[in-house]
Amino acid sequence: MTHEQTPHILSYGKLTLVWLTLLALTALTVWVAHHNVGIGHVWGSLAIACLKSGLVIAFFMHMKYEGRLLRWLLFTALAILAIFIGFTFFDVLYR
Amino acid sequence: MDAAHLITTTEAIDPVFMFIFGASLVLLIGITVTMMAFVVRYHRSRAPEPTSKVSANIWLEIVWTGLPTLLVLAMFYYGWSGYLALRHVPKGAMEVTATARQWSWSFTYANGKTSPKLYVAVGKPVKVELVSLDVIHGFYLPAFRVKRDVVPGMKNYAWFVATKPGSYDLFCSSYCGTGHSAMITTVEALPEAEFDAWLNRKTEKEEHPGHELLEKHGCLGCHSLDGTIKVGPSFKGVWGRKETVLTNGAERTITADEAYLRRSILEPQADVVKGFPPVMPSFAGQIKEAEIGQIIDFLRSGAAERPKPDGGRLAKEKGCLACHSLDGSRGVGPTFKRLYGSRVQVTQNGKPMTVTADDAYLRESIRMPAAKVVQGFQPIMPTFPELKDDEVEALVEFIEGTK
Amino acid sequence: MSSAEQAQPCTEGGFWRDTGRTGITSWIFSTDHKRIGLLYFYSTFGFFLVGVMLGLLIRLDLMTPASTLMGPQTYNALFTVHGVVMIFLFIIPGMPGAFGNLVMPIQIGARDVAFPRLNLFSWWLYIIGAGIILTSLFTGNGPPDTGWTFYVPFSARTSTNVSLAVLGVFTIGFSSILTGLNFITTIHRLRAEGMTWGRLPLFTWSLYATAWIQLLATPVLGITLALILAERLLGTGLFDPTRGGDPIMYQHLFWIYSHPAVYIMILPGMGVVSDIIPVFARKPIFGYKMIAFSSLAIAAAGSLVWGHHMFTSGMSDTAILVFSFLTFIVAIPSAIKVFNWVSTLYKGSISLEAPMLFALSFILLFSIGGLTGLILGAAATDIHVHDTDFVVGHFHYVMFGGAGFAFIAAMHYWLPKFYGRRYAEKPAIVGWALMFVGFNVLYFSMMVLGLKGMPRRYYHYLPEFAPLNLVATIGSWILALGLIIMLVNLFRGLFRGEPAGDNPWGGATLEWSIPTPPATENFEQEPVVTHGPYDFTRTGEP
Amino acid sequence: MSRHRDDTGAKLGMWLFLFTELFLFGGLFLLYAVYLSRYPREFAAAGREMHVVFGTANTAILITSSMLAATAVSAIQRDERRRVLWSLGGTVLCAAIFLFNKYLEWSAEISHGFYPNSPRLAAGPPGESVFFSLYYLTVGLHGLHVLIGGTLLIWVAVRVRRGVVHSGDYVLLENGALYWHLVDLIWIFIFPLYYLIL
Ligand code: HEA
Ligand code: HEA
Ligand code: HEC
Ligand code: CUA
Ligand SMILES: [Cu+2]
Repeated sequence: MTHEQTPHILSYGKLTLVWLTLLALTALTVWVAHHNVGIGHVWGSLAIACLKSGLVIAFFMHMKYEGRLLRWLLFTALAILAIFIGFTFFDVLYR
Repeated sequence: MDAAHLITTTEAIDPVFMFIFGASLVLLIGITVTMMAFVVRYHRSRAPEPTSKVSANIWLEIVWTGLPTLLVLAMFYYGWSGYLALRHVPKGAMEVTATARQWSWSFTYANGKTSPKLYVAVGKPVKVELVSLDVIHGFYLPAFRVKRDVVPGMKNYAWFVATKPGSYDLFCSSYCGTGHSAMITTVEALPEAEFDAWLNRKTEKEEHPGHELLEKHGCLGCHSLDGTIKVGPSFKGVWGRKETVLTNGAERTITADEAYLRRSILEPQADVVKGFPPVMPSFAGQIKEAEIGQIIDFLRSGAAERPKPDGGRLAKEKGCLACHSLDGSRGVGPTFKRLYGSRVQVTQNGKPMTVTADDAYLRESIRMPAAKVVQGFQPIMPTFPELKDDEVEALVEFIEGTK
Repeated sequence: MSSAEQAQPCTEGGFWRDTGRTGITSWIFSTDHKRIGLLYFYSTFGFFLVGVMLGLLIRLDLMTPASTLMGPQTYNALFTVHGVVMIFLFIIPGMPGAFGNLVMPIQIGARDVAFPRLNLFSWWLYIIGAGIILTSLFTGNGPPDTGWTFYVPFSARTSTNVSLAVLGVFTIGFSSILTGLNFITTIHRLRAEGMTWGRLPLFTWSLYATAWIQLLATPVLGITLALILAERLLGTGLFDPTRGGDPIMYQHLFWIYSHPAVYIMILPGMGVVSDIIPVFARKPIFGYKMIAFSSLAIAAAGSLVWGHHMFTSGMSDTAILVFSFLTFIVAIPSAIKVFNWVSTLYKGSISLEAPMLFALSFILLFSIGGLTGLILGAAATDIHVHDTDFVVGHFHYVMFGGAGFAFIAAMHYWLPKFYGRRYAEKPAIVGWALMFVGFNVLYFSMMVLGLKGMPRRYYHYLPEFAPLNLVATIGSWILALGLIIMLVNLFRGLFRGEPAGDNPWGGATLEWSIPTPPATENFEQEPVVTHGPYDFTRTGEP
Repeated sequence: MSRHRDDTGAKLGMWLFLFTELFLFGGLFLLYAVYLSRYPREFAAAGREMHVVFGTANTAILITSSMLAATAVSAIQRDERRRVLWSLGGTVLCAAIFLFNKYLEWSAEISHGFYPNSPRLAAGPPGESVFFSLYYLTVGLHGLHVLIGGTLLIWVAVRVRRGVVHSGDYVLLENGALYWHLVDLIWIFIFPLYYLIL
């Protein structure tokens, strides 16, 4: 069952690059927050946060190199979480 | 929606129920009968070996996925449209505010009048605004198929219309603690003229204002006036009573004086009477200073002991009327109508005899129902050991009055 | 005819003695899935008996309109503890913990679950949580009195021992999560060669679907309960309307877990029934794929309908529209299952032994429970029956008549395999008949009461409800009698009965292809599966 | 009879566990979303009381620690044990700095009278007290995870040193790192939600 496929090894260079991108995105989100007042920017910062977490998941957590199963499971879990939060708004928004 | 075409809440809900119930019943019977038929027909004694190996049929699956889908969609639609009727309050509905608290109801009408029962006019829609002062309660009128939770901090409402005069149960449906099941009252539907008269009458009886305040603030939901222990200690004889209380967990004995009573209302947790749960909410900010004075005055006057039990109410509450009618019809037990003073054929210790229904007889019948059993009836009346003597008196008086 | 030989329990062989280890520590520290399964079985079943006694006391109190048996506070604690014990200590951990552990690894041809030590840890968490809950009954200001739903603001205010009870439930939630995690990994990774997804027994399929709910919904319960603790201990006020909180949000969070949880209770039961019916009809299950698929569909769709518990709460009408609609959608996969079970009987060769009787009555009782669920799911009718005895009737039909009867069916079906001895058939059938009758007398009366308007969680009630309540109480005694007969017969049989043989029922799934009782490692060598789980022409071979 | 190792299974198990963590925090994010939509102005006002500098610094620290944890995994795959230990040490150090920062930040906030049920919040508008209660619960729970994750990584490091975890069997390190990345992930969302809502 456990056919040892050779694991994919991430190079240090790539890790550093991802790290720098993450730091840059952090700076960006702080900058945006200070120059763009208003509730609309909640969505902006969330988008940046999603981008950042996408990077962490894909590279640091190796999801990019995992099989289809894990990716599907992660997608399902996130979708269900989104539904839990989203459906609550059928109540909250229309009350 | 004009009054002529008014659909009552009951009329909106019941057909939905009949539809879903009917469809379900048909399905259930179908499934059960099929299952039983198979079990009998293909029992191993008749069918020693299986006669088919078929293990799937796509058409059957499609049919029994598709048909139920259509059926449930119909149920959903019907259920939803019935629900909408509950949400659309007819124009011109009378507005009443129902205030729920642990564990009593209080109803406030447009002119400021309050009452512990909900009075409404027959044929006139009522919109009830639901307010809770503490936890979640439930405003439930089974007769009108109406229910809505009473949530603190939320503006919920319900509406209904009574089409016949009468008295309808009003329950607290949402669990709210120790006194949940005691948090019941009634809707009194009166003909319109009577209702208007009631609404504009100043005070119902000549009551001590303190007594009214106790009712209004829901004190009587937890404290009785007649010595029975409800959630809290009874007010009967509270003035000057020696109490063992827990102050910060330490026991001490105090005498109930003005300062103590005041503190009990404003800071109930400061001294908790031993043997009672510390559940009384503080009324600080809710009761005006002058009102506290009136309440204490009422408690001091000993008036708490005076109010006489109401026989008619007892007869209903204790369930007498479940078996005895007031209109002369025969129920599980003999009717109360024109009972007082009449000649009754009874059996005592197996011997038939005739007695006159006087006070003594009635008292005995309530206290020891099995002693003399009216002929033609089963000896099934229960005893009511919890009735106090004055309550029995009140019941006897009530029976006397049912002409 | 009891020879000395027969009085010996058959528990000499297989995993009972294999390793030479005996004594209590060989159980409570064992990582063998069968031993852990039995640990779960005895602990959950023990709590079932506790819950059942509490249920009996509830009925005793409700026998007459104004009971003198106990005070209101006692009664409120009673139904709270009854609900908590039945739900969190019996029915949620029971089926996956006991029969999932006992049977599932064997059914897929594995030696054990994927993480045996984690499995043991789950059981310990369960026991610790149960211990905390029991402690909460006897310490502090007395047992919790909130109902099993712990609704705020009441649960944040009552002075009873809610915090400790909530902590216990929290711990048990963790145990449930770990079981789910373990099962998913096991089913993905440890299937024997040839055990394709299309050959998984339906019980295993149902556990797979269940495990996903356990995994994804339970953490929400965890945080919800943690918030109650925070509310009580730190005064966070997140649900306190006087400080900007919203009590309805608590209900959302609670039901996001607790509605899917009802499918944690029923899905394994459906799996048991799907495994039992073909065996006793000697015919392959009808619509294998649809039944397997509908388990997943129930798990998925069932996660989207939580709002139907809140139709009267003051939630928005839009939400009621959506949740009522979705509720009806969940009914469809359940209907598919029922129709396929009944069709399996067609042209079979049916033998009515105890497991089959319980399985068939499961279909009937679950259908009644489920169909009353439709009345609850329709917005209009739920308004009238919400928080009445009708709901109580509904959920006892699905939980006891459904999941509970399935649990009992599983006991009769599988325990002989693990004990090596079986019970007597006649008393089992008498017990079944009494339970079936008593059950219906009890809960049907309650449903009628609910329709007439009797609210639930009522310590006393108006006299107009008296006659039916009396009937219901009498029903509970009949039910109790049946349960006692059933139990005495079953356990007598397991220790004293006839030897069961390797395959007493003629089953075709893997657990029937190995010796009774199974050896510690289950299989001498890893099996290579060559046929489906309901191919009765080839029973006995893998 | 020896059971053979199933690294893929172990990793699957870890991911499943991470899902549960996600849903645990999910409940708090749900409440956040609901209360934000109900009290946008109060949330903005309360958000202005937060110390963005602390938040930003801690974000950078966690991202760095996450990178170091990923480096440790790459290093063990190449059998560079010293580098593994250094990276893990760095990760744990970052965790410690993070917690220390939190301590400073919380002390400052508490001394300003912001904590659940505080008199200052009780006097303010309802939305603000909701914001701070949520903040303390979410960040507190996250801090607990930092603590657990740090401890876990120390334990893993010890096993690496002892040679129990090595280039042929390093799933423990992989799983430890996965857990740590989750801690980072959650913070990536906490940071804008609580610090940058202006
Ligand atoms: C094992 C547990 C279990 C199961 C399986 C179910 C299954 C269902 N439940 Fe139940 N439910 C509970 C346990 C369960 N429930 C509990 C514990 C409560 C109360 C909690 C509390 O407040 O304390 C509750 C409460 C509850 C409510 C809230 C009531 C209220 O408080 O007002 C609702 C409302 O929609 C509901 C609906 C349903 C529906 C639609 C199903 C469906 O899944 C049922 C599907 C099944 C069928 C439909 C029957 C089988 C099919 C056929 C016979 C074929 C024909 C059918 C069709 C054509 C449709 N349930
Ligand atoms: C699996 C779940 C489950 C099961 C099996 C049961 C079983 C029973 N329940 Fe259940 N009940 C719940 C789950 C369950 N309940 C839940 C979740 C609630 C809601 C709680 C709440 O509102 O918060 C509830 C609420 C509830 C109420 C409503 C209380 C109220 O609203 O006021 C009532 C009332 O009659 C009741 C009665 C019973 C009875 C009589 C049984 C019968 O099964 C019991 C029958 C009795 C026996 C079968 C006894 C026989 C056995 C013995 C005597 C033991 C013999 C001993 C040995 C052999 C050692 N229950
Ligand atoms: C929620 C139930 C509840 C309500 C409502 C309630 N009380 Fe009480 N009360 C109690 C309980 C329980 C006690 C005993 C424990 C204690 O002293 O706090 C008590 C004690 C008292 C005492 C002390 C009695 C004694 O024997 O020493 C007084 C006086 C009192 N309440 C007055 C009132 C008044 C006046 C009101 C209404 C304005 C009221 N209560 C409303 C539950 C309640
Ligand atoms: Cu008020 Cu129940
Ligand atoms: Cu539900």
